[in-house]
Amino acid sequence: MSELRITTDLRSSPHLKQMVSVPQIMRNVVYALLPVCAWSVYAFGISVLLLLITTTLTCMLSEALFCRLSGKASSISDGSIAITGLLLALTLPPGFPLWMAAVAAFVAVGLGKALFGGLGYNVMNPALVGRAFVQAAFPVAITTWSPPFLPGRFSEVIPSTLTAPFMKPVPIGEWIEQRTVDGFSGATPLALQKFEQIITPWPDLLTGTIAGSAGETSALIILLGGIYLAVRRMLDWRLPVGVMLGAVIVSLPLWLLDASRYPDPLFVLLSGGLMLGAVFMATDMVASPVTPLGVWIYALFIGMLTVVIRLFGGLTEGVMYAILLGNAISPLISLVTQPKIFGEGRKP
Amino acid sequence: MIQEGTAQSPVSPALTRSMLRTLGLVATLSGLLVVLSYRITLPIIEENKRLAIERALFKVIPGAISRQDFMITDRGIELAQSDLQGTALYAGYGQDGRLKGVALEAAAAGYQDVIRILYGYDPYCQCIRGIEVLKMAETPGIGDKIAKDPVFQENFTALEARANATGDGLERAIVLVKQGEKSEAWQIDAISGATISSKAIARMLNDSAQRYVPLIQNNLAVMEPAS
Amino acid sequence: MPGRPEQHEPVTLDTFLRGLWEENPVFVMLLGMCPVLAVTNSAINALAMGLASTFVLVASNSLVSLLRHYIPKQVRIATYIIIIATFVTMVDYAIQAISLDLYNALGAFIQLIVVNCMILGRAEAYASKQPLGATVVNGLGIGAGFTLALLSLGVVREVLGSGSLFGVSLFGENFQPWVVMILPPGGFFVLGTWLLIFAAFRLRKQRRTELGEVAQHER
Amino acid sequence: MNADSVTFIFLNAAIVNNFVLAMFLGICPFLGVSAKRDTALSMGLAVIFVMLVSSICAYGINWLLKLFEIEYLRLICYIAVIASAVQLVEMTMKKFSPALFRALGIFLPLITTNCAILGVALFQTSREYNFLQSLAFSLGAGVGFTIALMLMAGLRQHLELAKVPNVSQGAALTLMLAGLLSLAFMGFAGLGAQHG
Repeated sequence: MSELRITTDLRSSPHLKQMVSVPQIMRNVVYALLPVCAWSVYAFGISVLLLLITTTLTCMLSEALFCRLSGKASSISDGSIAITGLLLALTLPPGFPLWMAAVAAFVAVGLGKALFGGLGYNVMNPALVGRAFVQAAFPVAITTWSPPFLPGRFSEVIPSTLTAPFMKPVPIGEWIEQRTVDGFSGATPLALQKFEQIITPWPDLLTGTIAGSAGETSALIILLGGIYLAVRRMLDWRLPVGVMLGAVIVSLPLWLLDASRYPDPLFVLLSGGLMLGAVFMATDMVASPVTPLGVWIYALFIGMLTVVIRLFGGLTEGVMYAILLGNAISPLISLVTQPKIFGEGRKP
Repeated sequence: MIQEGTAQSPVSPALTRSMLRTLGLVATLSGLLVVLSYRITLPIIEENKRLAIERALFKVIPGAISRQDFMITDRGIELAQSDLQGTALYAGYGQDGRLKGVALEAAAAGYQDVIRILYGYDPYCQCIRGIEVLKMAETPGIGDKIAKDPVFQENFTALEARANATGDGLERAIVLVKQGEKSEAWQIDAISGATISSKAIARMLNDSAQRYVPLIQNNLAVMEPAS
Repeated sequence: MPGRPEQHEPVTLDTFLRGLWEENPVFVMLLGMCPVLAVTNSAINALAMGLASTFVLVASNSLVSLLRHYIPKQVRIATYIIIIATFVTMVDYAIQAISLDLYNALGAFIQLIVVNCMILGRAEAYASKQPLGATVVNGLGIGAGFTLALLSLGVVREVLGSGSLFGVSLFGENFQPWVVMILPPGGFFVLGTWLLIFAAFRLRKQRRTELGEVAQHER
Repeated sequence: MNADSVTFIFLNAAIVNNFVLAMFLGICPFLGVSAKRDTALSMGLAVIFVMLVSSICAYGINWLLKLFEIEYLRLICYIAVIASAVQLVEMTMKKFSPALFRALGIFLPLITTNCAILGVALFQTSREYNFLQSLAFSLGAGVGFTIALMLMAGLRQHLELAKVPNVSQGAALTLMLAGLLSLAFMGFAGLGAQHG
C-alpha cells in the first residue's frame, strides 16, 4: 500500500479540494446515473434492463477473477467497477446481444483496467475500451438501433437481445416494422444529419424520443446528473464545460459558413453521445490530465475532435474515439502544462 | 555502409583490394541469381497477370471472350504500347469478334482506404455492365458488401451512363439513392448501413464515366475490328 | 577477416530446437515484429510468410557461412544486406509465380523481409562464425520458430476473426466473426495475449523453483 | 478531397492508416525506443528526416531503373542506396552540425534497417506516386510514426508509477497499449474523404 501513497503524492495539484473517499464519489456517481438508467429502461423496455444487469454483473465477476489471479484483495466493494458496468450498458444499442455485452464488459475490465494494475492506473476509460472493442469486433450489431417507446416494450425483449453466444443476432428490421406506425428508418439523428441532411428538432433530442444508444438519448437527464455531481463537487466542472465548448468552437463557424451542410451547434451538443461522454466519460479522473490548464486543453481537444470526426470522418459519432484519444494524449498534456518548480530540474 | 570503413580507419591497399574483391564477387553472384530467377519466373508471372486481368475483364463485360489493350492518351484512344503514357483501357470482344464493351479502372477513398475497381462499359447500350472490386480495406460485414452483395451487384447490370449532346460529360450523373429507392436507370441503390462504401462506388463511377464515356463514344472506330 | 580462431559448437538436436522455443525469434527475442503483426490475419498468409522468411534465412546465412573467411569485417554488413536482398528478390518472384492472390495479400511485406532484423542478426551473430552445417540446422530451427509464431497468431486471428481455418469455414453460417481480430488492433491484442500467457507460465515456474529452494533450505 | 491529392495522402499516412498502428511498419523501434519521451521525440524527428531523404532517393532510383529497364534490381538498389544515403547524412551532419548530430546521430544507424523506411520507398513505388505525392507520403509516414511513438512514450512513462502486475510487465504491456492506441485510431477512419 505504501506504493499507492507515493503515486498520489507525485501527482501534483489533485482534482479534489476536499478529502473524499473513493466509495463516496462512486456512490454519488451512481445517484447521478440512476435517473439515466431508469429513463433508458422506461424508453426502451426490459431489453435495456437485461443489458444493464449483464454488463454490471460481468464487470464485477471479471474484476473478482482478475483480483484473484493477481493475488490482490477484491476491489468490488468500492463501487467503481459497477459504474464501469452501468456506463458500458448505457453506450450500447438497446437491442445489443447480451453475449456481446458480456464480451465488452470482460474486455473493459481486463484490457481497460486489470492489465495496468487496477483502479487508479487505467490509461483509458475502461467502459469505452470495452465499447471500442465491440464496435470493432461486431460492427453490424453495434449500429443496429431500435426506436424508443415501442408498445409492449415491457412485456417482450428485442429479438436480438437473446442471441445465442457466438451467433449472429437476428435482423430486427421486420420486428420493428410490425410495431411502429410511421416507418422507422433505423437511423440515429446523427446518421440522418450526415447522410440525409435531416436535422432532428432539439426538443426531441432533449427528451430522448429518438433512436440511439441506451443511455444517450435524453440529453436533459444526463445534464441534470452532471449538474448534481458538479454541485456536490464530485467532478471537475471544467471537463464537461470544456468538451461542450470545444464542440461549439468547431461547429459554430462551420454552421455560420454553410448552414445547409453543417448542423447547428445546439444539435451538435444534444445529439449522439456527446452529453453522456462529456459528463460521465471524459471526467474519468485517472485518465485525464492533472493540471488546471491541462484539463482545459484536454477537454477542448475532446470536444473539437468529436465534431471533426462527426463532420469530416467516416463515422457518424466520434465522441468515444475522441475521449479515448484524449486519454491517450493526456500524459503528454500533463507534461507540457506541468508548472516548473524553481531551481529543480524536470523529473524524468 | 561502404563509406563506414573508409571514414573510420586508415585502410591499407591490400585491404581495399580484398574488400573490392569480395563486394565484386558478391554483387556478381547476386546479380546472377536475381536475373536468373527473374528470367525463369517472368513468363509464369505474365501469364498469371494476364489470367487475373481477363478473369476480372470477362466478368465485367458479359459475353466477352478475348481482349485487346488500349491506352487513353492526350490524342485519344490508341493501341497500348510500352512507351505510351496514359490510362489503361481494355476492350472485350465476343464470340463473333465484335466489340462487347470496354473496361476501365476507377478509384476513390472509401471508409478505411482507397477502393479500386474495374468496371465494364457497353458503348452500345451506353451503360455500365458490371464492376469488380480490385482492392479495398472496407469493414468486413459492412463495407465489403460492395464486392459480394448480389443485390448491390444487381445495380450494375445496366446502369445508364449516356454521353451528353455536347460530348463533355454524362447526360445524367450517376447518383446514389437510399436502399430500395432506385427508380431510374442512372441511380445506384445503396447498401443500408454501408452508405460510405456505396457512395464511394457511385462517386468513382460517376467521376470516371463523366470523363471517359464521351471519349470512348468518339473513338469507337479505333476499337471496333475493321471487318 | 580470418585470423581469430573460430569456436565451432557441435551440431546437436539442440542447435535446431533452440530456435523453436528457447530463442524463439518472436516470442522471446521480439524480432521481426512487422510481418508478425501485419500478415497474420489469416493462417495461409502466416504460413506463406513464415516459409518465405525461413528460406531467405537459411539460404542467405548458408552463403554468409560459406564466404565467412573472405568477407572483410569493414564491409560485412553491406555484404550481408546484398546477399539477403538477393534471396528476398528471388522469393518475391517465386511467390508471384506461384500465386498472384497470395502475392497481393502479402503485399510489400515480402520485400520487407530484407529488413527483418532476425535474418541480419543471425548472419552477424551466428553464420559469420559457424560452419555450414551448424548454420543450416540453426537457421532451420529459427525459421521453424518464426513460422510457428506466425501460425499461432494467424490461426487464432483467422478462427476468431473469420470463423474459418485455412479458408475452410468452421462454425457454419450463423457464427458471428470477431472482426476486430483481422483488423490491426487484433494483431497487437493476440500477440500481447500470447506473451501474457507465456509470462504467466514463466512466473509460475519461477515461483515453483523458488519455493523448492526455500523448502530445501529449511530441510 | 481527392484520393490522389497531396493533403489526402499526407493525412492518410499520418493519421487514418497510421504507419505504425495500422500498417505495422517500424514496430521494432516503436516498441524499443518508446520508453522515454525525450528519446522518442528525437527518434521521431530523425525518422521524419531519413524518410524524406530515402523517399527522394527511391524516387530517383526508380526513375533510373525504369530508364534502363532493370526493375528487378529495385530491392537491392533501394536498400543499398538508402543505407549509403543515411551514412552520408550522418557524416555530413557530424561535420556541419555537431549539435544536431548529438541529438539525432545515435538513432541514424538504428533507422537504416527500419522497415518503415524501406516501406515508404516500396509503397510509393507500388502506388505509383509522383514526386510531390511521394514527398507528402513520406512526410505523413514520418509524422504518423512520431505521433504514435510520442503517445506510446507518454503512456508508458505514465504507467511507470502504476502497480503493473508482474505478468503484464514488459513487451506484453507495450503491445496491449499499442493495441488500445490502434483501436482508438480507428476513429479516424474515412477522415478527409468526401462523405457528405
